[in-house]
Amino acid sequence: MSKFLENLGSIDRRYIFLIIAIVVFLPLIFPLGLPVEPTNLTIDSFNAIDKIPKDEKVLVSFDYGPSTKPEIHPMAIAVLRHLFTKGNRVIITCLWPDGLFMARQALQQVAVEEFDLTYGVDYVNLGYRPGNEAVIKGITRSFPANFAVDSRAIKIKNIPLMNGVQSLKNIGFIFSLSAGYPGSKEWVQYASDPLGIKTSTGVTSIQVNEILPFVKSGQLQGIIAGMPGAAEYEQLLVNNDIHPVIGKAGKSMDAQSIAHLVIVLFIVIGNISYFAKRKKEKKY
Amino acid sequence: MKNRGIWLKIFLLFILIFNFAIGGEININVEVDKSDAEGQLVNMLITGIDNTTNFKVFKKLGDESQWIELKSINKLSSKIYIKNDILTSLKVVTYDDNEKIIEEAISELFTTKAKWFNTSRLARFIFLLVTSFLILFYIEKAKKKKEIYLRPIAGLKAFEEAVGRATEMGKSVLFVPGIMDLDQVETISGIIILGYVSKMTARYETDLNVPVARSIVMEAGREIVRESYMSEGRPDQFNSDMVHYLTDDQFAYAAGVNGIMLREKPAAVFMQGKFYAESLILAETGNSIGAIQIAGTGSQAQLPFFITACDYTLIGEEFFAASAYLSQDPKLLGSIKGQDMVKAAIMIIIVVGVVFESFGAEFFKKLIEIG
Amino acid sequence: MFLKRYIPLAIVFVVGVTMLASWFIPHSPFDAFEIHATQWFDIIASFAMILGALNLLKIQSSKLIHRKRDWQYSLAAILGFFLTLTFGFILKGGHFLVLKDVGNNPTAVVNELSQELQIDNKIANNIYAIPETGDGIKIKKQYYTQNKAIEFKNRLETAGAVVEVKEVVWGGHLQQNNTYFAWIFKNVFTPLSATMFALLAFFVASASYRAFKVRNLEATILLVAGIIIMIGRVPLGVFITNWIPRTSFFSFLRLEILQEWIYQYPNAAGARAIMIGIGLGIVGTSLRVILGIEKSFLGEK
Amino acid sequence: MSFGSIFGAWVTVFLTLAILSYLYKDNPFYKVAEHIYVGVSAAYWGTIAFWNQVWPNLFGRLWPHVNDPSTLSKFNQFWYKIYNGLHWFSHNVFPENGIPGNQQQNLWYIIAFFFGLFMLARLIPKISWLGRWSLAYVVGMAAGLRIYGFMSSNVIAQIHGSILPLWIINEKGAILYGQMINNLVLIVGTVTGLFYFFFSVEHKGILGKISRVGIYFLMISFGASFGFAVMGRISLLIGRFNKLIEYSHKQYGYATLILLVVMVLTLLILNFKKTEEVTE
Repeated sequence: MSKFLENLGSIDRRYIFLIIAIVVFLPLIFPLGLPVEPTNLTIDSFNAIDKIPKDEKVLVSFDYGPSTKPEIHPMAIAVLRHLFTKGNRVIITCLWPDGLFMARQALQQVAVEEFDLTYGVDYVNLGYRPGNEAVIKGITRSFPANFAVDSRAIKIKNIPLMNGVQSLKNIGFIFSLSAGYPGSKEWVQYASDPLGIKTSTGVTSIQVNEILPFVKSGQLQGIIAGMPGAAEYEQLLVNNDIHPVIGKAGKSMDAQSIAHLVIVLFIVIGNISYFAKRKKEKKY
Repeated sequence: MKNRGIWLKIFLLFILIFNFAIGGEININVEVDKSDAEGQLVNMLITGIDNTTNFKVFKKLGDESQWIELKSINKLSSKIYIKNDILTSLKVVTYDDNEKIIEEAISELFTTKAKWFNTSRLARFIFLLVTSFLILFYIEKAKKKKEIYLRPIAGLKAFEEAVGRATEMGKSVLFVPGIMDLDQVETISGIIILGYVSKMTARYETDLNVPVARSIVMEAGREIVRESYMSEGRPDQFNSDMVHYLTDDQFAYAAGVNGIMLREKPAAVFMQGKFYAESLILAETGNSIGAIQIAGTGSQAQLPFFITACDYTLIGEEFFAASAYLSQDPKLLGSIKGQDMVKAAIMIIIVVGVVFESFGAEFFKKLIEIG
Repeated sequence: MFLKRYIPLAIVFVVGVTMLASWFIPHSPFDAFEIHATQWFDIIASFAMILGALNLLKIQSSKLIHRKRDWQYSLAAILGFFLTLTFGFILKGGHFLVLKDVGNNPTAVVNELSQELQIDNKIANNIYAIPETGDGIKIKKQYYTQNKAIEFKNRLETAGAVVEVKEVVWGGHLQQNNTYFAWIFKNVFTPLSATMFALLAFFVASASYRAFKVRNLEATILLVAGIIIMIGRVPLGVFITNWIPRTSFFSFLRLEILQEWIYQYPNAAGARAIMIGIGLGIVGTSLRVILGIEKSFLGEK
Repeated sequence: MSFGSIFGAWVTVFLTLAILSYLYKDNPFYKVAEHIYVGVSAAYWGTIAFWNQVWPNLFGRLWPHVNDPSTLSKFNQFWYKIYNGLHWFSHNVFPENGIPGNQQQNLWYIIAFFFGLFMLARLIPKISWLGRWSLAYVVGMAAGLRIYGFMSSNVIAQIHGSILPLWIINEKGAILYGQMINNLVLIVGTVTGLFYFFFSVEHKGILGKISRVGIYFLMISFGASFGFAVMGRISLLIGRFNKLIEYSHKQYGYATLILLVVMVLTLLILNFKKTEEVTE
């Protein structure tokens, strides 16, 4: 037994690679359906969106690209589902150039295929504008000055949904799907703080602790944190009968949880074998 | 409170000294105060109204006819950005609840001029002067043959040992100067360290392989390696392809270096420079071939990976101090001593600041904020 | 001697001091200095890339010519290099059609179009409106080869439309769809980068297996902090300490709360010390470089 | 599905699996992928650098597009004659009458042009020393540029952030012990951590103990970063596997499955051959 434990310490790392590949790959094909328990952070984000009055217009900003799609895109889908179920109308902007493609994909899936909503009445995609935080500063004063046309090149004054939306002041809630700069931080600094509009966000795991202080101070209503956060949100949609099944993040959570667990197990095994070896060395 | 007054006076004095633009007199109702640091930032004051309601502020450039709405405010003063050297005027409007104009006031046309010193960066300027002074002072002191003690750093002692081991085993030494270009100080530091490593390989007659990710780094690397081989009297051993280019791309470079590690199996791997996510790929591959690995970087996020996968890691400032350690040049040693003094000053500032802050005196922290 | 040694040192000093001064002088010409200086650097770096490319080709082709070990693979590198260069400067792709007029039978044109690409009502309406507005419409679909585009043009012309074949401009071909360069980006460059990136997941596992050992106090602290963060952030962590009431005095022991505290305080403190050290290291090195104390990178000790 | 996309899917899958095969060991598939990657990416970034930097920012500033060169000043008429030479060299890259775009002419960029050319002087041994001038410019610029940024954000901003009160009372008069402890941890950690970086004193006695405490804080910081990295990296791997699963469908001709089987078989055969060679 002790011999076995010692040998574990010098195990060929390719076995570790193989095990990681298997524990990530298998749950993707054969889901286990491990329970996802929503945490306070995610519940707060859910409630913040749930409390938005039905007649308020919501601005959703797509500030991420393909490289962080696995983490952020499921949040986009879940939040859009939640908003459309409640009957809120949604205005979409993009601060990242590739955010436009992400927004198109998400809208095609949720607004067109699942909810069959009317473009320009229930939702509008204003598209990407360069300028980072300058765009946010701009729309705190005027939408038409910054978005003369939407992403389909329709003049903004011809869009029914944009009637009466002069600037961000006419928006009831902001949600930023953010993978870095520009993103949630800029929305807080240039829109939410000066105008007092309620704002919430979904971010990548690497960013969480940078944005968390804004939640603690109340500048943000909530935060959806990385792929696990997205999974919890999907679970909340199921729990509240908003959407029948969990989405991509929830399905990936088996893989994520098991991979973390396996890595921790590796660390534990490594230490056991380390102790076994040290004990033996002490004996001699 | 008394203290604060003195500091305020000193601060105002500085502003006066560095303020070259002359403020002009403006309008009855809207005043523009241009005494701020940068030319393009003015302070707008609304006078003649006592109660603070909501104002809208507009701006017009001299030759344009349209007023541009800048912002809504509800106080009597506000900072406004304008362009230097262009005639500008400001307009303030108050509204009633039905968005009807109650009153409006327009300032006179005025211009601002760019300043020759940015007073808002004064604290940084002073800090820079003090830092430079301390470093230069200790360099001068070191030149006068005053012995300077530096504590040992394990990673730096291991340099010679690693090259020596490669020689014994008849294998090569691999040097990775990071993945960024020479416009990063970390890369410059890495190249300087390459100079010392190449001196060792010249002395031991060991093969040196330096794959680089940037062409400029390749040129700088060649200069320094050639010089090392010359100064060690082994120009015959030098071959300019020791320092060779792979590709500018982060992960393609990592893949290429991986290939070199797997096929050449160097006995010593030096990773000294600026790294990003590829650091772990390089360090793990180096580890798997059993090479002695010595890493050094100022890329904070990559330090944990180097620490877990390499034999020795030069952490942050240690990496930048390496050239002084390796050269034992008194001038460089002196500059390290100077840096230590700056660190001591920083600690004192923090501790004093904490004391003031705890007693509710906020001016000390504000003083740093100015810069 | 003078040209080779002193002029470079003088350039370092003058450029360094001017750059530094420009941070404190908001007056022209200094205020625009940073933008231009970094663009000059980008231009120099771009020229230098020619040196790098020649060096890469020299090394790979010498392997090929002398039939050194693994010479076959050098062929792949050289071919890949020239193929991409061709797509960057000689062969572009990205041909598309501009519909100038729809003729007498717009429905036939729209039908013909809808066989080739998705047409929604809005686009169809715009097409029907061409005779009135007189504006041509750019058809979104792009083709690698001109022949394919002409083939489609002919089909539309038999339906009565007036069509023009165009191609994306040079310089714009880097980001457009269906140019050869974009194909290389999407199908060669992106999967290679993404997979190398994904390898990290494996290495992070093997590194933690090997390195996270309770060797001494330092290593133990590293291990504990790492594990708390790792578990505290996934549903599993919440599950493990769910028995601690959320509102009790001991709620800080809940893993998800503990990991947050560790990140915000002890971790931030350590990171801050390293940051200040790095900052001082860079300031010190830069000063030594500008003042000419450190000059070995110019090939001189 | 066009030929371009299906062929693209096969190439994508092949390259993805080839890189992953490296986890097993160095093998011909990885070698091919690695060499393609190096070659393609070198040309890729070269192309990007030319079209995004040199073309608009250098040539575009030296010879911006003009509608009618004959209306230009005498000097500029001569100046654009030089451009005509470039136009003759390549019509694609240098279109008639200057580089399109909206750059203003800025002849200072001639200096940058020369620094660039000096770099190329490296190819001619006799004047290769000119390259040092370009190197000197780059190094001088880097040093001057970085000092301010790092001093400001890495040093002064961090000092500012570390000056925190150790005695906090809220509006209602309650003492906030929790926040006080947190601040203390931050301040002690920062200061002791800095002690570790003292080079010119021996780390013995009290100093040694303080710097030891500093090391503990550094270790917590390393551990925390490591833990974070694990999470993000696994999410990315999941994304990559999802792509492979997508390409194993029928519409892409079962690309993943077929290539996976082919590669595994080849690796097995190669492995078998090798052991045979060894045993012989």
